[in-house]
Amino acid sequence: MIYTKLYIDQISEGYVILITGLLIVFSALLILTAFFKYGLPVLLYTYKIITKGRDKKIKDISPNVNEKFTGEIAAAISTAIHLYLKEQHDEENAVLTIKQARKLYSPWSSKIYGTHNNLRK
Amino acid sequence: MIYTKLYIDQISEGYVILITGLLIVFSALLILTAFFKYGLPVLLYTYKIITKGRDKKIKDISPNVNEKFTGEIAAAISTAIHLYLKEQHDEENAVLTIKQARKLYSPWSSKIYGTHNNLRK
Amino acid sequence: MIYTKLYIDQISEGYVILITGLLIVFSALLILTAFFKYGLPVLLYTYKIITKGRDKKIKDISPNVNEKFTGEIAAAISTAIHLYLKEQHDEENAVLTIKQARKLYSPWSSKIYGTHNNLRK
Amino acid sequence: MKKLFIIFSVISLLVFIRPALGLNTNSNTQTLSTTSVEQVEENSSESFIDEAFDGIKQFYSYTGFANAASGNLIMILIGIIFIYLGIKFDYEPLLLIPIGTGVILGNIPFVAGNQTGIYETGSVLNYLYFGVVKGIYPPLIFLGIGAMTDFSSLIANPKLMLLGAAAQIGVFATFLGALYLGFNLPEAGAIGIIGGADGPTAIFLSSKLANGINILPDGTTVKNLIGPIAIAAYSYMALVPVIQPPIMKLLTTKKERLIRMKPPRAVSQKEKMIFPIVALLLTTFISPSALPLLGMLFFGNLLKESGRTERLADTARTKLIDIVTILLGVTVGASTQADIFITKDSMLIFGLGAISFVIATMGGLLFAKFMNLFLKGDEKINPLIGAAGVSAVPDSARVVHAEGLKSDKNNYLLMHAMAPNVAGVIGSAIAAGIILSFLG
Amino acid sequence: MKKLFIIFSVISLLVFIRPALGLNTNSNTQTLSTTSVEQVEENSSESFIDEAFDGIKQFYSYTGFANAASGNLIMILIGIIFIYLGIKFDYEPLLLIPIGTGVILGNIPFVAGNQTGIYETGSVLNYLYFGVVKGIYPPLIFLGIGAMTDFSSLIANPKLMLLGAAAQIGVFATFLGALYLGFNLPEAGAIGIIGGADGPTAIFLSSKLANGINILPDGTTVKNLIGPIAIAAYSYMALVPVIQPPIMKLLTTKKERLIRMKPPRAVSQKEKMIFPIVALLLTTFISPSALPLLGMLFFGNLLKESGRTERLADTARTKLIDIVTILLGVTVGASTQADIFITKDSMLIFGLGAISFVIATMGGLLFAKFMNLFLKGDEKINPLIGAAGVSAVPDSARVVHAEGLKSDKNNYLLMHAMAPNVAGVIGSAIAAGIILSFLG
Amino acid sequence: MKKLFIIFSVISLLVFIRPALGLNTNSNTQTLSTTSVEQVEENSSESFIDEAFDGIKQFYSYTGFANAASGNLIMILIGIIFIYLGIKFDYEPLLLIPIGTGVILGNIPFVAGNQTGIYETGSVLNYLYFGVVKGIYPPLIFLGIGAMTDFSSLIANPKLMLLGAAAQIGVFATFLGALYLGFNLPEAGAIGIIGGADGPTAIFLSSKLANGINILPDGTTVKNLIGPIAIAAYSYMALVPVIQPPIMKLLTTKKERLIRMKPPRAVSQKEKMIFPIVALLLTTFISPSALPLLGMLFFGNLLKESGRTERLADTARTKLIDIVTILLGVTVGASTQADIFITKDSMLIFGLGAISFVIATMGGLLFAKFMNLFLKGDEKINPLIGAAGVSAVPDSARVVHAEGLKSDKNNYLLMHAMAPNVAGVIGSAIAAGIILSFLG
Ligand code: NA
Ligand code: NA
Ligand code: NA
Repeated sequence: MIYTKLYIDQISEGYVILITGLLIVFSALLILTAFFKYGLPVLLYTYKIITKGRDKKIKDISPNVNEKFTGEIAAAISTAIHLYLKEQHDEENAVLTIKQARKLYSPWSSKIYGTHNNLRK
Repeated sequence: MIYTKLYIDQISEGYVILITGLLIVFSALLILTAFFKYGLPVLLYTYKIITKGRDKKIKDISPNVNEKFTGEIAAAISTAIHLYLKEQHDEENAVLTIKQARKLYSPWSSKIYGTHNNLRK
Repeated sequence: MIYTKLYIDQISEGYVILITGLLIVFSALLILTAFFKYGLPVLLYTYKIITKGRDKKIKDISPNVNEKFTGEIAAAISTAIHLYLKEQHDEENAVLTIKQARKLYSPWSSKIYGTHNNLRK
Repeated sequence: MKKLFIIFSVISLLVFIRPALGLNTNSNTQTLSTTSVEQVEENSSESFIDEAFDGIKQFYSYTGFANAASGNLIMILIGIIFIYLGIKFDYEPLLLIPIGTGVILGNIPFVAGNQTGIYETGSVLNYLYFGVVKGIYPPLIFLGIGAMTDFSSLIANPKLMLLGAAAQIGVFATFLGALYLGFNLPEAGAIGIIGGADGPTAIFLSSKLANGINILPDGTTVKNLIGPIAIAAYSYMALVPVIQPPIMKLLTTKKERLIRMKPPRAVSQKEKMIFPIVALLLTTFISPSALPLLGMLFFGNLLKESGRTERLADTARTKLIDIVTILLGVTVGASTQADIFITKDSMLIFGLGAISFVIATMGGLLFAKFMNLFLKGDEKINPLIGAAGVSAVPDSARVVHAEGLKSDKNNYLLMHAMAPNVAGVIGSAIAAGIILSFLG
Repeated sequence: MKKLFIIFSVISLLVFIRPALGLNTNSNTQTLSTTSVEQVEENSSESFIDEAFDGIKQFYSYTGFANAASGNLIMILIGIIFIYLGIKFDYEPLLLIPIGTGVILGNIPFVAGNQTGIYETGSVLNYLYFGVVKGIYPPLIFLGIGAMTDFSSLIANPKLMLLGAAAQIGVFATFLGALYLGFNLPEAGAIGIIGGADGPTAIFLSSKLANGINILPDGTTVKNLIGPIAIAAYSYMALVPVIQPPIMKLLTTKKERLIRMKPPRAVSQKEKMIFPIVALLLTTFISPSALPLLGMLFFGNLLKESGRTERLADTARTKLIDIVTILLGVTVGASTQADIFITKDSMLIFGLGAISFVIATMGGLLFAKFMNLFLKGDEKINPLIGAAGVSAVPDSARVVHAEGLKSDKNNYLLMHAMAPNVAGVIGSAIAAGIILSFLG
Repeated sequence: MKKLFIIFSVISLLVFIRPALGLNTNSNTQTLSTTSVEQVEENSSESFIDEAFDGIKQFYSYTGFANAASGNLIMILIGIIFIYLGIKFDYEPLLLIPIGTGVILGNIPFVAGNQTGIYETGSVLNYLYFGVVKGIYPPLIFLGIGAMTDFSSLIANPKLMLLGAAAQIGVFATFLGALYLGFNLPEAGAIGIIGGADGPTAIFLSSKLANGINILPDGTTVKNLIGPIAIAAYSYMALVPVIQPPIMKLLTTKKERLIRMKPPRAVSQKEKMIFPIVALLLTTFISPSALPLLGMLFFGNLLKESGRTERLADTARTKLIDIVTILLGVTVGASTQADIFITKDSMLIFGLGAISFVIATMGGLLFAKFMNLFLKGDEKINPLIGAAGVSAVPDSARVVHAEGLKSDKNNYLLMHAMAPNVAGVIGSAIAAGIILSFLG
């Protein structure tokens, strides 16, 4: 009998969870819907007003930023390479480039000094 | 003396393992040999008879299947891209393509609707 | 008072660590400096004298060595491919090559036998 | 030189062919007196053949042939079928092939005690299984999924998110069904999530609720249902192309299937960047227990959309998720060790799983039709895309696309189906969190 | 077929809409007598609405809305700011975005006991945090750094190594400052290393000294300062472009800033191969406790320079370091759970951190000027590169480069700044080892 | 602004140069009364120089110079030689360079108790070593090997598999030799596997049998021989090009070396797909204890050949195996800490290792000649390829190829040598399983 009792409680609790759960899932996604339908535009508009004018950076985000590595040094190296090669690579290429570069020239050769001025970040 | 006894037992057990082991290794690889010399052809022949005719799929397996990702979503995206670009890429390319694609067009532009019919999987 | 006493000891020990630490860091990097300014040239010179003449290997190290994989088998495969394609790839390419290769020819076709002699490592 | 070699090698060869020849050179036994060696020789040469046979007999008792139970053979066959389906029909091969192989590995008969089986502590499989038991792999998979998911379709047409919610009916209905079949609450919760059609979510929830460790108020320990639940979830996900089409035909009219939806608007990069952050905050505030799943999902997506962390996103969506997929697949497969896996419970779970997929699909379809009551003109939804709400990304979206083409070979639903499809992922993660909060 | 489906689906739908309709078909309740079901029905249908409301009330108590503390909201805001800085101004995005997201994840309010929080044993975040607590991630990061670092500049101009040593003044000064503020020795040591401007080193040392586990001679347990220290270190590293320029202007004369250094000599492959081995031996002999850091750093570099192990070096510097970075970033971020993170100590640590960066920069600059007293002609150093000695690679080198260009748009200091920059990494690792030997 | 900075920086500088100057501004000691500070000052300034010297003395006692034992220096030298061999002669650099570096790391002298050494619980190296001690790394390596191995040669010419079996004579002979030298059964079994010429297999078996943990029936604990066995196995694998040629010349006639084998037949994709599954079943049924190795090996191969899981196979054969190789190599190397590594046992193991490679090679060669007795015409085998049966893939196959070319510069044996070569891998894994079943 205890089993049955327990069992009954379980079933009824089951129904509660079922209804509650569905309501919550729906409301959750409803809120999300609402936000992206109404909230977001407002947000973006206010943001635009605030950052009026000086909001170019976001646009010109490009893969090359990924060279800059957490872990730190890669960037400077690749940068150096770039300064030399006057172009952008993503991390992988940068590494390759370093390899080629090694063969082509001593990264320290004074050649490099001619190519900088127009490349300052 | 106990040590020696133990030692003696070890040596003799050693010989047993040596002989047994060699026998087993040989028989194991013999069985494998036998299977691939005689078993496999039979297997393949029976398989051919069973799946007679409708056995093209295996042949036309190509790297592109790998776009389809474990779970999940990558595929649909890449597929969409493919529908648009009318060609096959492997996962990496697909990703790249997405990047380019973003720049080229809004994936939602109705342009896409012209390019589908001849591409249905 | 005990706290203060402890505290005082800490401060004084702090100064000791400060001075000691700085001295050690400096000396450490000084030694390193010294080695690379004076030690290394000597080292390299002696090495040159010892290995006089038969010291080409280091120079002609090239990426292709990386095909050879710890784990062993890849190499033989790629090697085979190379023997066939008469050229060098890095691991990744090797893999790709294998893919293409599969389509192009059976790696076992006797064709391969014509292309070896001039390629022995 | 040559001589030296010959002598050297002959000696070392003699060491082990000696007994056969029966000769007595003990040139390399430094450690004991000749006498004792004599003993060795006799003792070993006389009874040698017998001992060798004993050895083989003894070894035979270790082999799979000696220990194979019918259950093992059945499971191995199932494993082979999984692999066959994956290769031949291309059903989710990246899941079925690792899982299938795992099923075979887990059912090779072995003698317990050699740290071989996945349930033996100290075995390699057991260590790799850790990531499943502790629910560590699923969030990492979600990280990768986030890094490869394009939520544009959802941002462009947010109302389609509700379809992802509707499909969760499958989760809760199955949960209730499991209760009726006598499972206790936590077990039922874990079983219910199969209806979410999301492998990682299913594994995550079952590892928290039905892990064979938790103790219930009434003192009993919950069953370990991770294996059956995971297998059921993944099997049915792979079978979506078989399960869904008939239901779609059944519940939609020709006319509905012909509805064309207007192309979604373009979405700005800025919106894409804001989406993961806002979605993360809203969903986890509502359902904090789903944090590991939703947190990682949107983290991955932020890495992808930030435009500054492409290299991290790339790693997350390629090598990292590949590694986790391999380990997850093979260990989940191996967890189906026959003696533990083949039980009435497993059968019930498979039954419930089938129902849950059906209900989820129906939920999505019917709710889409329901929404159409309130939508007019080109706002109307093609109810087929409701079926994509079950997630099982991206297969159900593809199925929808295919079904759409069957009715009108110029009606391309893939883009639209992606919205409920990814919403379904979010939906079941939230549902999992809710169930966990109630029963965890 | 169609019929079968309809019946089947209707039944399964009925299961869960039944209570609403209130009808009593218990067609699929095999396990109990009708009577008990009657009870269920009454018991569930009468009070059903109330119960549902209770359920929602109960669930609300689990949500973030119910449990949000002001602290959480503040931290979440900070997390968003981190992400914003990373994306908008490109300050170390590969650090700030994962950390920022982690800060959000760690501060989603949750009810304890569901294995959600990073400090709850058994939670996924807790397992991933293990690599931080045990100091396992930092050496792996260093492995990758080694595999991507080109030490040529250092080999070509060894004397610049001393600038890396000078900047360590920041470490020891901060250490002393922390003592004055009442931190005990190990805590002060861990705080001091912030002056090293090296995230991994800071995490490594604090995980050994200020981990909340070690017991002091006087019986007290050290505080767990890993979170604040790591956040401080990474924040200031990201802010180097803001912190350093004014100090540089302050401590150098226009004339000094114009100094041009002669291009470093070419470095042979053989020298590059020998460097990691010799540097490994010298530095670890002097400071053995720094072995995990320096050992892995130079191991990675050897993999890179050996020319035979490119594939290992490549993996170490790409996928491996990416994976570790993701896990490290998000867990370090999540460790800032408000109730544990927002303390007076954290504030003090941030204050000390700022000072330490200032002192370190000054140390480097002043020592460069000091060195110039002994150098003549084209040997002279441009003191700006002294500032790069703080490490914070490669940003401080870039800052130096930029500053140099401001004074003379044809003076390119990047190459030269790289030498003290990497020397700074080695320097702070050695310093960490020293502190660990004294206080570990 | 500028002023503020100067004041601020001067103050912070004063903090630590104060004692030297001896002045008493305690402007930033908030936490205590002037009096006590006075004390500090006196107490610290008077005896300051002495204390500093004590500090340095104390620190010196921590350095490697103070603790270097001759053993350490010897091992470091060996490590450098490993690296040199790897770079200069290209002997398995992907093994020797990580292991060599590991040997150096493991032998930097340190003061115990700072969690530095690989055998100190809590040290980073110790955590990474876990994968070796528990035998987790080897199966992952095998996964990658499987994903890069092309078994075509074996499928095309199955009888060559027997050569892989013959070479296992080396394993069992060495096992017996070890017994004669007084090692107990499990230790001898682990030592024997060196003859398998397979690093991962050797590590796997020794981690199960000779791990310093297992207790023998007679109560004694087995020795921890993982380090010596692994080093021996990898060293001799790297030296295969030195060890094998003389034996080949010794045991084959000029005429035999000239034998040309007919090109193997083409193998269909379907055969390649079936191979891993069947081989997995057969081998693991016979030798279940080898499941982790063989299971992963053939799993990897299935990922490669299925044609549906290329992305997983690619990850397994590149990044995953690279990561594991790095960790395995450096930790196995570091496990050679002099005080534990330099023992009579290690020397014996190296001796036995050499013998085992010789015997294995001989076994393969002689068995090839033996097979030729039964083969006629163009079926005949070039006995040289028998030497490839030792595995040590792919070097021994390359050595065979090279030797073949020496006798006939148009006889290309590489393809043919690959068959026994990979069979040797399978063979030693099976042998390992057998030994484990008997002695595990
Ligand atoms: Na779902
Ligand atoms: Na530093
Ligand atoms: Na072998």
